[in-house]
Amino acid sequence: MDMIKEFYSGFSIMNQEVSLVLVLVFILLADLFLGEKGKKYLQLSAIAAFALNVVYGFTLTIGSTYEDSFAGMYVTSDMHILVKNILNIGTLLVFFFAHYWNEHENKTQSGEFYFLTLSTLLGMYLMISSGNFLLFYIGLETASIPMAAMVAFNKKAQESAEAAAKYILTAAFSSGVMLFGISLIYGTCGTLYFTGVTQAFQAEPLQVMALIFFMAGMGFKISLVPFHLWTADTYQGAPTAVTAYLSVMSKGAAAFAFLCILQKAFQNYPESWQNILWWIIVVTITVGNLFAIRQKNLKRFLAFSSISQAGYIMLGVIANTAQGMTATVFYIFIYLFTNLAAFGIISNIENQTGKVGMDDYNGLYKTNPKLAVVMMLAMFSLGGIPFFAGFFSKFFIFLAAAQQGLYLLVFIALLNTIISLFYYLLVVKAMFIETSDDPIKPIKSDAMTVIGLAICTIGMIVLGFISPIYEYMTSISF
Amino acid sequence: MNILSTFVIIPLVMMAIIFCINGEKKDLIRKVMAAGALAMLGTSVYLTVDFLAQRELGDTAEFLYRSDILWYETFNIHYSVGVDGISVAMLLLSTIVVITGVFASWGLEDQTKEYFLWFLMLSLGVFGFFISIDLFTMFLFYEIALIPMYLLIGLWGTGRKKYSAMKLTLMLMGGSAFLMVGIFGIYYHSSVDGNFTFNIIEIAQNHAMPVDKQLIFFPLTFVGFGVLGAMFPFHTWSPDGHASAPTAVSMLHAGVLMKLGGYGCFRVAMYLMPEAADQLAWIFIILTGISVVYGAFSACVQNDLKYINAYSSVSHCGLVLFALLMMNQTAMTGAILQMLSHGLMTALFFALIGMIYGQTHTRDIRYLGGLMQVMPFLCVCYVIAGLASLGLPGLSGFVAEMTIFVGSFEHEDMFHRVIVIAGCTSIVITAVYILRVVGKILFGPLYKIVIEKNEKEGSVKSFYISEHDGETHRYPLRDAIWYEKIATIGLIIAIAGIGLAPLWLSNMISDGIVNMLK
Amino acid sequence: MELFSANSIIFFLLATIILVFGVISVTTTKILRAATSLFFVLFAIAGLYLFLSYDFIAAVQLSVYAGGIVVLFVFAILLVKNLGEETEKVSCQKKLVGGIAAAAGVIVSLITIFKYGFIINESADAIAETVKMQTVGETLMGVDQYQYLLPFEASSILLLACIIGSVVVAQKNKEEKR
Amino acid sequence: MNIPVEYFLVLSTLLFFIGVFGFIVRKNLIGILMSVELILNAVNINFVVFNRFLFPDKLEGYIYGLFVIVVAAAETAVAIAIIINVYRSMKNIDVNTIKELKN
Amino acid sequence: MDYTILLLAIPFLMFLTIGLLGYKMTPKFSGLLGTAGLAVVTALAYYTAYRYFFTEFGQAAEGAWETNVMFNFTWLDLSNANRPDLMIKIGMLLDPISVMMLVVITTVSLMVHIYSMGYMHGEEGFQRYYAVLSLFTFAMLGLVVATNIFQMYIFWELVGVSSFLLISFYFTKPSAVRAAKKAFIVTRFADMFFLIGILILSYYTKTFDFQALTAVDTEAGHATLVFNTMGGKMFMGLSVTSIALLLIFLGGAGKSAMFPFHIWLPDAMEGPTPASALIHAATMVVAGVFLVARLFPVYFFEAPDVLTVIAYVGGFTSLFAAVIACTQTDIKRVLAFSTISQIAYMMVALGVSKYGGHDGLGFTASMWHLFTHAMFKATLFMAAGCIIHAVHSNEMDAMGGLRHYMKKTYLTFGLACFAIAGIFPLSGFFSKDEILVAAWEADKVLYWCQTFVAGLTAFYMFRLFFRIFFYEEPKYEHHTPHEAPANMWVPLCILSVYTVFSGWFPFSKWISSDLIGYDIHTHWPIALGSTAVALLGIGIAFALYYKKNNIPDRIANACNSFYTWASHRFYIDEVYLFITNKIIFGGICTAIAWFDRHVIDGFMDMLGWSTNTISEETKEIQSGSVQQYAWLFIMGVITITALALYL
Repeated sequence: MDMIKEFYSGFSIMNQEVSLVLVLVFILLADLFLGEKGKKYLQLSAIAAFALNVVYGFTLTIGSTYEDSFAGMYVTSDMHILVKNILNIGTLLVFFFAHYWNEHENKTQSGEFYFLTLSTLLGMYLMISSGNFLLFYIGLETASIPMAAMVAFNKKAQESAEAAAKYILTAAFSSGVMLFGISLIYGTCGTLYFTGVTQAFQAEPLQVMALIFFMAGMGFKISLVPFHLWTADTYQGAPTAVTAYLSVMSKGAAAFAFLCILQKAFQNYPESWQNILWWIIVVTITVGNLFAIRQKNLKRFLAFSSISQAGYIMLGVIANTAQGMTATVFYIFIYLFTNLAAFGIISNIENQTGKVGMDDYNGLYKTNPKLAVVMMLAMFSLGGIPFFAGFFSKFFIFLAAAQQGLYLLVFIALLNTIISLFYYLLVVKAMFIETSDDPIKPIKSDAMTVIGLAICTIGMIVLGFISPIYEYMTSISF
Repeated sequence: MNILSTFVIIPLVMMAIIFCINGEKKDLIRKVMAAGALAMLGTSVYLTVDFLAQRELGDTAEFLYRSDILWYETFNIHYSVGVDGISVAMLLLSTIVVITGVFASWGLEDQTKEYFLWFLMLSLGVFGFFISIDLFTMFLFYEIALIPMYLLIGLWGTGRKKYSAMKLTLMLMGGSAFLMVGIFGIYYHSSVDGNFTFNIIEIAQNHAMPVDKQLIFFPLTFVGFGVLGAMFPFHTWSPDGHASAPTAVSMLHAGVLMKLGGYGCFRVAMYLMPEAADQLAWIFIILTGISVVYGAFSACVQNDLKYINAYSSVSHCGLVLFALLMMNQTAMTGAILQMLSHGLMTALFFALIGMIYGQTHTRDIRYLGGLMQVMPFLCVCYVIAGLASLGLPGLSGFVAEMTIFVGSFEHEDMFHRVIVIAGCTSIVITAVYILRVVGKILFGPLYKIVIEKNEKEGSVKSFYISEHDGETHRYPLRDAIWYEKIATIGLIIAIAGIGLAPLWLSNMISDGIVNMLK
Repeated sequence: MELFSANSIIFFLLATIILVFGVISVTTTKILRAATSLFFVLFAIAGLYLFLSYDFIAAVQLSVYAGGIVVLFVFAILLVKNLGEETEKVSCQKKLVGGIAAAAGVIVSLITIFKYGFIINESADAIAETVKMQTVGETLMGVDQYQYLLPFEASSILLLACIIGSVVVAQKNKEEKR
Repeated sequence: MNIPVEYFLVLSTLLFFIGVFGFIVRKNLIGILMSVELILNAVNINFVVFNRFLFPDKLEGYIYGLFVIVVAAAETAVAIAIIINVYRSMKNIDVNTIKELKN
Repeated sequence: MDYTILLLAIPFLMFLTIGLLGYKMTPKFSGLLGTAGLAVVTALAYYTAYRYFFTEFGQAAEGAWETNVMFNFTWLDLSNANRPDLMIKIGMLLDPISVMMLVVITTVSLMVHIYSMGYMHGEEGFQRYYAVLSLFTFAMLGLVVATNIFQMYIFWELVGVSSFLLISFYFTKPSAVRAAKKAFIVTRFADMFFLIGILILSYYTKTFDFQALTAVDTEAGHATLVFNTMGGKMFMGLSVTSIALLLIFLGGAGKSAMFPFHIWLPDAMEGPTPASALIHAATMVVAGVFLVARLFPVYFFEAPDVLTVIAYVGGFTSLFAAVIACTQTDIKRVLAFSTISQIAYMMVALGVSKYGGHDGLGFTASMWHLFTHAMFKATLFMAAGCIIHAVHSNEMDAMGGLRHYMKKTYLTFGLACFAIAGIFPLSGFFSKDEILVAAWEADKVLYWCQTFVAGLTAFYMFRLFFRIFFYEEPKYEHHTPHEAPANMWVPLCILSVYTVFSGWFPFSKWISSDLIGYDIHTHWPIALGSTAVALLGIGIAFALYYKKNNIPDRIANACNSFYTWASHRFYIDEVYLFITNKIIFGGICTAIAWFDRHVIDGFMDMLGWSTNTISEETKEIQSGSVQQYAWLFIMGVITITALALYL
């Protein structure tokens, strides 16, 4: 008994993972036993179970220093917990927005939807908390392979299949590239534990090359240019709920994991990756913005927007400081509410009318004022307009980058915000200024969507003003 | 509670109230707006009086009514307010323009509620900017003030409104990109003991920013604000933006928002980085000097009334920055006076142009003539505005311009004095384009206007005849109605008030300048 | 090294097989032939593992890859009708572009690799020739450092999710069926 | 055992880029997937070789190789499912048929 | 501060009252109100003059005239650490010339107020007219009593604008609007030089104050402050003092219509005639003379070269204007050119004057001529107003033989003509005589020139006189001309009293360059000479214009091209028009506007356009082909590696 206890004591600090696994098991069982008739309760019970998990997550704390288990395989800290909680909130919001879709179009497979989503969430947890490249790799794959299946969920649409194919192929390819990098890191450092890599990493050419291969793999997840090309196609083709999930959770988790690894494993030679990241950021923001301008499909449009947002997130990573970490997490936090609000509305309208074109949104304010206003808030927040939360997160992340003297980078990023503002305003323009002969009919949103949008709206408006959140993040960042 | 915070709270409360009112009750909304704007005006008047009284009592602190709430401890960001004479003057200006703007847009029927909500947000940003002494909150309010412009112009504007709104917003945001980098630079290089601060006063007191850093960040900050201050060559948003904006928005934008630029240049760029300002002034003096003359010359050949006025604004606002860069008390006082003066008279101009345009549906001076005979009130007001603009003594423009010229000319350097002389030519050119408009559209014989006298009823009706789209339109013309009169008379009183008794104002302002120059 | 020692001959033989069949598998116009070549490659790699005296991983390689994945490929190819007979013709341009990328990659990587002096652990040969199954098992199931219980558990979730995912994706739309 | 580790690396690198080449030029989706397998196998060779020659006292690379095989299997399974799905909706698995989403 | 502030306050209040509330008043009431207000002001002005010249109030210790500052409050503070005293003050400075100007302004203004009651009767905008008249009076009074140069500039601008408003009184007439614009812009252009002059002056002296500026050290022969601060400073090879004072003179030249800024004045006759009488004949246009007189010590001691320039500009202008006056047919134009010519006379007088005692004769003469000219020119204009009122035309052709119809006008006009021609014993004789004496003493060329101009003046004035009142009577079709009503001819008569007698005032006792009175006496040889020339001019005019004949035409034909040039005012207007329209508007402004729209704005648009275009053109990168994505992916990795490691 004692042996078993000792054996499994490693799991004792993995509260969130364990509870999430419990939720997974619950959903699996519920899906199994509820049968056809009970299907409608399945969703509610899944959401409820997960909501419990979310609440539970907030009760956790372990202090601001690292804790590890499995002898360094798994690490955690308050920051990790917080990031997981943030991901939890996002996932819950996605569930709210996906509810209508699950009920109407994805009726038969809603249980699977929840299961797959949560298993990718678990993968993200592991990815974030890993202390070793192996666990990291497993986590990353857990977070991406089932996602491919989710992208293909919409079986009626060819687009969905195509998006899934592109996603899985690129994912496989990029994980191959990343593994090549990891293998070289192993070969040159002699270990795959981050702590060991820290000591062995000397910024030798081969090590830098390995690092670049590794960064390419991460770049795929975060969709940094030039590893981003799958993003738009997949986002466009995937069911909107999945797109929302991909664009926020997948990206946010990967960004945070990337930050942790860079700051942990490669901390001794930061300039070896900062110089590379500098260019990647410039290109990412610029290309994301330039490509977004021409988009007419809102999902595709948001895909490119999210690419450039990823570039902004990387500003906190390149800062390589505790402040940078705080800013990054805060940015992800705000970005979550903002982007999910946008996707919430898009999915709401798409579900009920099937329209996703920007021109379809012409005159939306006349017919659906509330949706239009929330969408506008989201656009402004994404564009970094005060007093919406996006302004604060952008300001802080720029501040973090500027602290390292990266003024030129910040300046380029800021110039890019002009372009980004341009296309965000295009959406606003469509909704408020343009008129349409065939506007979207007034929509009656379902309760779940309303709740989700309300949360997002409050988040967008209020979060910037509540400084304790940021203070808390500062206190737990490292 | 701090009196300054009311400037932020009143618009917020009003936004909340108006948000709750049904959009159909337009009259109620207007009344709420008028009441709120009046409250703001009252507050600012009270503030002015009280400020002067406190100064009278010998309170020599640089900023009065200080209040400070810690906001983001990590970055040492505070919600920190305080005013000196300059801010008080700007607040007074803003409230006057806001209330007249409310009256000028009284007749707006299309989406009144939304219009006023955005309008309030705009004024919120403006007020917040003027009371802030924390760079972060300042920047926050600055950006708050920018974005409503997009929708206000895009939705309620005229002409190429979508293009203009976008251009204006993007260019101003471009400016704020420069500005933001500048603010970061100030933040990170201005601390003595590693405690970074956004507080302007502390930064100024520390005076720890190395000159080589100043030389990098001063131009960024100055250009950042300069874009909003319509500095050549970043002014091109102004003609298009103003031409397309609805009346009250033009008023508020040219009257107040553009002042944010000048104020920011002064309060942030020059105040915090004096050495760089001193070393780099010549570049910007040349640029603003060009603005002054260039704007005036451009205005001479425009045909759209609003374009004329927009270019005139370029010229006048150029004078503001020009004088600021001269870095002496008199010139800077003049610059602030010019901000006030330009704010008021350009608001008046735009109000009048809006009122005329509302009836004739054209602003092209080639197609207007003899309006004095059909709308004497508006035209007399227009003449007064014109006279103020060309610097007639007794109206505000003269006070400001003369203070600027005398002050600027005191510069020890011959180069600067020669530029001042070049700048002086603008007063002639101003006269040219103002009189061109006055002579063409107000005076002179009737053009495209018919006056029909109905003998039976004894009534006189006049119409503007316009041909477009292959049809002949008859637009009835009338003189100003009550709310238009309130708006214009209010502004004229302010203009004449400054013009006739400028001493208290200039003392109040130079008081702030003296503190700064220390 | 001695060019004609037994070891090197085996190595070169395996390497040649791997590379030649690798090339065939990506260039052949017949998809089934490609699958066959792939099988040989995987087989040779398993041989390589054996050659390095890691027999367990060689076994896994054989069973999972050669036995599982390749079969899966073949099934898939056959499932997708007619594709077995179809030939693909790849345009020269595409080949050129791909070739450039591959060549550039090879050059850059190899230059970098050869710049790095790998130090072969002298004790490499001293360590037991084959890794014992028990060691592998303990490593997989242990909780200490260099033991991998957690990834092992995690991969079970991954596999479960993948199975469910594949089933969901591959099964025909239920509504369609009705 | 006296074969330099670089030889193995040459082998794995070549195999890796053969896989890359295949990924770029194959027209058939399944062919592309096969190329991915080549890439993963190249990586595996690396892991095993490094473990064997450089760090033989721990089984890190060895275990990593095992997990890569497992994950590759899972990945392939999902990928093939998706390809079948593509085939079902487009009656074709030519890579050129999945070019609808673009620009 | 005492009652004197009312001198400024009353007209200003009148302006506000009539201007703001005028539309509620009947025209008659507003006119009466304005007139009554001005009557009070006039009374105060006369009382002030009395007090100044005849009581101890104006007497300084050594028999000189006191300079009294009645009040002087700070209007705008321009001081700073370097210039603690630099303030714009509004005050009242009473010295002989300002007191004299008070009298001139109030007198003429009152007359015009009364006269206008009749002349403007029934005009639309009657109240507006009176409001602006009050504004003008206020501004003009403020100008002359200015304690500092900046106060003068302030009121200088104000008179300019009231002039603008009065010229454009008939604002529906395009020609009136054009004339008003022209007047304003030309004077504004000159004012700019004035301003720059002030700036330079104040930069060095650190004050605007007249008293400080004109403080003189006669021993050393310097204007102390100016000498100390500006003496010896050079800019581009010229003395800074000279530059500043020349610029200030240019300002004065603009207002006083000296060549080449004279072009606005003839056109300004588009305004109502009484306004022309007040502004464009008697008061405002002499502001430039007054300005130079005010700063005379500074000019004399510190920039004598500028004074010479002034003298020659004056001399040339007087000749030039007189020649043009001979060819004009519009009676108001003739009077306008005559005004230019006469003001130039005053300028000449100042230019040739020296400082102190009898040396300062030119100064005295200038002021004296200013006074007398104001009176007789106002008379002439108002009489012309009566005539125009009677015949409804400005053109000489519409007139002739009017002596039968308008006796009083005929008489007053005749008197004024004799006065301007300088015929003994009318006022013009004395003042003009002293000017010629001063010129004789200083510069013979100018003397001969001015004497010739005196003859020309006599000629063109009597040409006008004969042409109007004698000559051939045209057909008065609509109605026969009749005498103007009493409220028009009474002011005429009052002014003619001044015209006749003001020559006998002991001006040299009162007004002198150094504030110390002295005696003058008529210099008979010169007086006789000028009278002879004047009589010759009258004679020629009589010969040519008493009766209709063809001699004028023949003369005109004989010197055809010169006549054409003169009657077209030597095409100066056309030159200006060319410069403004073609060069400034057509060239500079259009070019700048084009530059702004197409280059600066075009650049901004280009940024947007190119961003969009790049966006569109890079579409192909996102081709939808997963293999291309992979290619870019791997190439990205390879490129980054290559760059990071081998660059």
